[in-house]
Amino acid sequence: MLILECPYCGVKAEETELSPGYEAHLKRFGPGSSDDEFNDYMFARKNPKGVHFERWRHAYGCGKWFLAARCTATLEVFGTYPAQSSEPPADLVAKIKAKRPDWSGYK
Amino acid sequence: MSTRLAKGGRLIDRTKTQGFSFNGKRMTGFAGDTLAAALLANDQMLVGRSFKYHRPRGIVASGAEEPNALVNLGSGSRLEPNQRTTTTELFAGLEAASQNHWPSLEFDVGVANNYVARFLPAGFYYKTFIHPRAAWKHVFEPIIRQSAGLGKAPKDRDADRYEQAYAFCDLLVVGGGIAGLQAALVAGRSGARVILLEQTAHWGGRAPVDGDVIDGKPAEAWVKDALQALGEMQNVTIRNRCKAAGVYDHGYVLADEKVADHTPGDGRPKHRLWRIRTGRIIAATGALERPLSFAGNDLPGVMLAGAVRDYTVNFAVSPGDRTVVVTNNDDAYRTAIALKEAGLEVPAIIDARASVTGALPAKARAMGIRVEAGRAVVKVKGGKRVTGVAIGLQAGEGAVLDEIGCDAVAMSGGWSPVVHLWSHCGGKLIWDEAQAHFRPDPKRPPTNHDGSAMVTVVGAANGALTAAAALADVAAQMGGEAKAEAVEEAAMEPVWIMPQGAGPALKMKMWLDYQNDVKVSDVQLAAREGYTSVEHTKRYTTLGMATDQGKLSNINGLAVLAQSLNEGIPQVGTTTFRPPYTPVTLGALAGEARDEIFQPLRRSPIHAWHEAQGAYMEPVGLWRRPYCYPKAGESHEQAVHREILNTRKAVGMLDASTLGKIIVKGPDAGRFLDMLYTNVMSTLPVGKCRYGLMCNEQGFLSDDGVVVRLTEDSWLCHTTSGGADRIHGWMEDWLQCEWWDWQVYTANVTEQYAQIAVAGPNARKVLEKLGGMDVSKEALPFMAFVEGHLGGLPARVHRISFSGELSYEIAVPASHGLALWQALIAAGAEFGVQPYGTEAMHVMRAEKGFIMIGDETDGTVIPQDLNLGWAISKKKADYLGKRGQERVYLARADRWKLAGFETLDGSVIPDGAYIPAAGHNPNGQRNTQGRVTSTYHSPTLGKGIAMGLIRGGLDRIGEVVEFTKMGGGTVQARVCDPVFYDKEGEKGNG
Amino acid sequence: MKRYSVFAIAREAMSYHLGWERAWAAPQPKKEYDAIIIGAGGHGLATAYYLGKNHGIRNVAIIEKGWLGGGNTGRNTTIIRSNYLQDPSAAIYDKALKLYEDLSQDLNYNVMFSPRGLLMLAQTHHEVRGYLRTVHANTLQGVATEWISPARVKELVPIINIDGPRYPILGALYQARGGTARHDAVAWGYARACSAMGMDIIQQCEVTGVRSENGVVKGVETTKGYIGTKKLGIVVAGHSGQVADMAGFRLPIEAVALQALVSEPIKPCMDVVVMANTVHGYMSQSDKGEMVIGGGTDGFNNFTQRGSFHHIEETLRALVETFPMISRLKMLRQWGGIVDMTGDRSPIISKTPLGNCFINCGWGTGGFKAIPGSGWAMADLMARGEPGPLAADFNMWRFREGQFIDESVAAGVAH
Amino acid sequence: MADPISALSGASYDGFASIREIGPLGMITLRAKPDAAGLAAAISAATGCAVPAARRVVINGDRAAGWMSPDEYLLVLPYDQVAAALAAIAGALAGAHHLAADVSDARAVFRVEGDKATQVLAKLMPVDFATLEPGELRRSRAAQVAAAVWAQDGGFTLVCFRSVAGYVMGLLTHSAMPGSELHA
Repeated sequence: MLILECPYCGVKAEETELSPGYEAHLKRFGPGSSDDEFNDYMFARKNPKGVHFERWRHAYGCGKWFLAARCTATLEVFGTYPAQSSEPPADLVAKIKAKRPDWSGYK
Repeated sequence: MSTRLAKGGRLIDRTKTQGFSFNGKRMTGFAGDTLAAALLANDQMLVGRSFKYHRPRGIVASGAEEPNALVNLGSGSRLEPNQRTTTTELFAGLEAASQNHWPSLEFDVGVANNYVARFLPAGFYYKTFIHPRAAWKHVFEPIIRQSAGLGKAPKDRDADRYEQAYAFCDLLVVGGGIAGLQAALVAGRSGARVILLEQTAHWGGRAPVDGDVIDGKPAEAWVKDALQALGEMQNVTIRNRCKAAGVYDHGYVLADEKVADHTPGDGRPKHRLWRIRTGRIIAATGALERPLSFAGNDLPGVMLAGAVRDYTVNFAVSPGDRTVVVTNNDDAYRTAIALKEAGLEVPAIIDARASVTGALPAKARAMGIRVEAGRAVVKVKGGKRVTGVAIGLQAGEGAVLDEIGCDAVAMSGGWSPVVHLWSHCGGKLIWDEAQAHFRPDPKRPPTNHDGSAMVTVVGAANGALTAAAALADVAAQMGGEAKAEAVEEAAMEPVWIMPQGAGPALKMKMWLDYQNDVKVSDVQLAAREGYTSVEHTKRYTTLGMATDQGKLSNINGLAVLAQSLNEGIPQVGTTTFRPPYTPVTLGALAGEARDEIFQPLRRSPIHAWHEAQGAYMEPVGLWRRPYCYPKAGESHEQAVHREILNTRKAVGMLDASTLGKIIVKGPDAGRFLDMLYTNVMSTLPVGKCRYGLMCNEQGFLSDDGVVVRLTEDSWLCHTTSGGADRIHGWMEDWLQCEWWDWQVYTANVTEQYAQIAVAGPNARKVLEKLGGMDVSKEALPFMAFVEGHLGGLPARVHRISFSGELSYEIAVPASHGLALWQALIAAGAEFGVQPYGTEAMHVMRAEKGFIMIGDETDGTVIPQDLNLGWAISKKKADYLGKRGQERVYLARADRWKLAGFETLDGSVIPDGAYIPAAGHNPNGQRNTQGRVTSTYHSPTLGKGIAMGLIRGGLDRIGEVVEFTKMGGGTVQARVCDPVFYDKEGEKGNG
Repeated sequence: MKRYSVFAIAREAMSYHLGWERAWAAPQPKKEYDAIIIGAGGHGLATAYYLGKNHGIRNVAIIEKGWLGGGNTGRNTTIIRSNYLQDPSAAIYDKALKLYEDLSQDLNYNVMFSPRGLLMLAQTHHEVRGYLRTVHANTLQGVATEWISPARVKELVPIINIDGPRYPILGALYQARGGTARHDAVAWGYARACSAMGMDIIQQCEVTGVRSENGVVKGVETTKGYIGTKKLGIVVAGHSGQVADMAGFRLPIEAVALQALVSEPIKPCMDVVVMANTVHGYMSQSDKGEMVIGGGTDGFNNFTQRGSFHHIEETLRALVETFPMISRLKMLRQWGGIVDMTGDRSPIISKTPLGNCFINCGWGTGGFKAIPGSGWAMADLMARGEPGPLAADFNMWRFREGQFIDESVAAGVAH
Repeated sequence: MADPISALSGASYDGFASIREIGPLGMITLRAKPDAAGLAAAISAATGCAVPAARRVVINGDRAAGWMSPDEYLLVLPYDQVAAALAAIAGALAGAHHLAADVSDARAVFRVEGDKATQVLAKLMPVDFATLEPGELRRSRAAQVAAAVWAQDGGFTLVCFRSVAGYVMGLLTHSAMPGSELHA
């Protein structure tokens, strides 16, 4: 029963107020892309046992999508940030690296 | 015999007697009794039968760990199977009945299993009942099923109600013993928000029973003061009869409050499930005593030493007149002393330790109790109750040196911390050699959302077993100063088998799991056969899988397994602790969600009218819509046909309020809709309507509806009834996460409007009668809309048609929906207006060849499959789903495509029917070439009509194909144009 | 291997059961095998068993990180059925069902397969049409299912609340051959049979790397050292992505938690298995008398084997509404497993970009019922190097081509 | 024109707290960024309130302005003044990207009143009411549906969708039954 803090309204929302949206920072491939690009966009998922970046919507609250860095093995949440980000904020990345020195990074 | 003592009993009120019954026998107890205490007070030693061998079972414990004394409590709509007598508070009129026997508790034919027990070792069923194949299902399994199970299956709907509640705190202290009270005091004084829970009705735990002295006061007085102090703190909430059942991630704790278990029928909720979110959990959950494994340790009258003490001190109940105490530790001496002080006899204390020193043994000896050191109980004598014990050397193999007559045995194999709450979210344990138990490893706690430790364990639950140690532990971990007087105790010695050299015959009589009948010999068999992982052993023998979930048996079983494998106990490890700590009533987990409030039922503004008319309603998502409006004597089918014919000939009305309505507005709204829909919406003129399709990124059709251009920069998108929230979410997803620089706002206004379709040749007349708006063909042509007032109500009227008839869809504010509906009914009376339901709508749209999301589509269909290429823009570089549709399999020419079907005999093609093709595939399955998607009897055409998908689609018009029929055979149908009615579209355009 | 029978039990009883031999050996790994299976769950063990039985490949090791049968094989709700809509699914699940029917005799180990009947309730008109479609499809697939009336549902399940009120039961899709089996026994039975064929089951041995040369697999690095192999099968539901990573490819899979629970045991009150998909819950009664209950998955990646509790509550709301008499029963134990979810919720049995390396994963919430069929098809793929008809459609490249095997289309949930 | 009918026509229940469905109330959903030119004027024109800060509701007699999300406000006003307010908003925000829609009929509004009103809501909403600040508008869930709640006039105002008004009334009634108080 996760708690994630919505970066828009500041509510520490419990999981039942949120809807999950799986992997964050996917780049969309539309017409003109190769079969591989489109396949990877749609299906190839990171699914790490460890630090993961993912989408959540504060569905029962302010309705905004946001992104979270969370460990899938311990459920520790390192931070949340707005969905209008093309990659994780640098301070969050630094915080995760400090906590998880073995982490191979966001890419 | 077990009986009520004349004096004492700190928890009972002798002025209040309470009558109850057990197996129909009238008995009495006192207010404050548990059912178990009252049964013992009435000399009811035999209370049930074990699971496998149906051996007689008596009360063994005094709390939640009880494996034996489970009863069917209550009857009828209040029957509750497997109720623990040890945690059931007695109330006047309580009815209990013992379980798992036939015909009676005293005489149970199932006990036959006991006499052939040697042929039924652990896992015997895996090795037999194999041949003949049919015998398992028809012979063996039914017998096993019938003899398994415990309590009676209730038959009735639960008469009680339940509720749930949320609570929040910084610290949740679980356990109302002295450690928990002290932890709550310390935390409360710090100003933190604290909740303190105690599972029983009483505070103080074991300390008052054990006669501890805290801060110079008797424990009882200290507890009273602590409660008062806590009660005065505004930041502390205390709650008894409330059990923390499970710890979940991020500080979420489920707690089950037994609000009215002891006052059934008083109108209060039976249970309240608390959903607590806490910063940290302080588990002061105490410890549970372990049995000792000696032959016959399962006979009624053999009890845990601590339980014997509880019954004597708390309830003034003596389990026996002559109680032999058997132990490997000093604590059990307290039981002997308490019994002696109550005026009862303790013929001997059998202590497995070779050397017995220490204050408590000295006191026992001083009271004249015989202490036998280095001795073991070789065997308990008796049948349905204890008659004596045979004594031998603990170091020996079971030679009997002496026999002692007794009617009860109090045993203690040491104490195991209750580490469940620590372990539910992955807290790890370490093995404490000195006390022979697992306790929390503070270095490996369960972690919280921020990675910090989520649970702190204090007191006996942390291995600090005495009052003095427990309070010192609280002080060390949390601060505070309470101190208990230390009573010196000598070290315990682990004893896993008694006597240690016992042979196989004795081991087959040493019970580990009382309820499931798992013995020392069974665990050894599992080890011998290679089921050496502790999980394998558990599952193979069923050790710890009974309703007590191994609270008494797990450590003993684990130790036997470790010995068998010649490994250390920590190497063998434990099984996983899973919630709940003790079982939670399913009704409490379902909470308030029953009957009317089982799920939200969405009602349109006209819902009550439909119900008043006797409409037959169908669920559509969470909505309830009229399927049809049967008149007296009409079947549903007849009603549907009447409604269709009336609409086609006169005029019908449909409550379409459930249709999704989403406003999309902004400078980039047109561009956005062009990405969302397969066709172009940016070019739609203001005042016009256009049908549109939406696909997911895979390319599959997900929703459809009419889009309305409201103003230069705003559109209104209609979605399917089930689709409004989903599509609104879909729009926001793209706007927020992909095209966040586009200037577009959306608003889901589905419920703002009641929407009513008026369809049929007389539709215009009805609207004209209402008046207020020019609805002529010229002023309001097909696929246009106007805003204004209709019949005095603010309305937006669309000329759109899903029935193929001349049709208006009128949207008014929901508050006026019923008024509009009634005005239309009144105005339409002279034109023959009748309401129609969803089924008539379905048939009429099928007659017109219109697709229905969910019928023609199923998540694998693309618009091209449905001949909807006309609604897919070829000019657009991109739309959601376009790239997906370019994939090999979706672009294939031989995909199944939409066509119409007419049966040759006029019958209706069965729902779900397939069109077989010649031959079989490599897996031996019949090849197929298509299937029906919508099939109805058309009252308009007087015959069966259908739409379906078929390889080749419309290219095969005129061909006759066969559809499968339920139960065999086929029905022949000719492929045709799917538009069956008004192909030229003259009616809708009229 | 000593055969199990009632006579063997009687014989051993005379000597206090001291004479039973190990059900499976505990060997040290050899230097090299003809085939290695990573994962000694039901699917991995069944793969090994049919490699030996059907293809004569017996120099096989099954390597297990923990204890055999300790993953999803030992933590599911034991439902077996084959009433799937899509042809490839129906084919492999029905193959599994047929093998289950004889599995106890085949393995000489009673897996307690109990074809007590399974029904899927239809509670909306839409669901009725979906299940009717399934019956038609099943008929052509040779899978016997039928559509039954509400009255017949009530007859089969007397404790059900047939009249709603919210979702009256309109009928059900019934598969009389469906049922349950004892989940642990399936793993144990296969393990014993594999061991008897001379295969090595190596428990407590974690694979840490996959070694290859020129795009062809050579062996695996493990916590018990390097082990060479001619062929490698990866059968590690829940951790497929991690092992695939070692082998150098990525899978269309996300790992999520699926939860289940049992009630305290009561006397028999429900023989058949009931699934109610409109309200999201399913329930059967075990031979011990426990009501075995399951529901939906979580919606986020999770390797903890713990799910979020609100799913349990949702399931129980649904089931208390459907079976009002369970309200006063108690939840005894709840648990979770990690399931692999693919892009179309159907499994993958496939060659991989690495030569002689094969993968079997993605069973989602439906793995237990498939075990024998999955092992059969995977063994065939590994032995011949090419998929047979059972596996062909489940290749891992189908997503790129858009050739989904989507079972959710008939409103059915792939439990 | 007939009078507008609220979802439950003013249903009420007296338990250990009192529950009343109120309305119809005028409500406008206004979507605009906080920096949209004319926003303050628009909100003021409709409600006489200042632009609410994040998660706050500003109350002005029978009018109010609530913050719903970073680019969404809920304006509450008398039912019959919505049309005029919409016109005023359109005027104030002319030229700025925004969306204003009448949602008066899409909502149901309840008042939960009495000393123990919080207890009724605590049974249904995963909200820590002890930390709910004065003037805070909390959007969350009431059992299985979306709801927004704020403290007002010694009780709470709860807003949900109109179609589930009966469900929410059922929840509130069940939760307020005498004898089921969470504490004294």
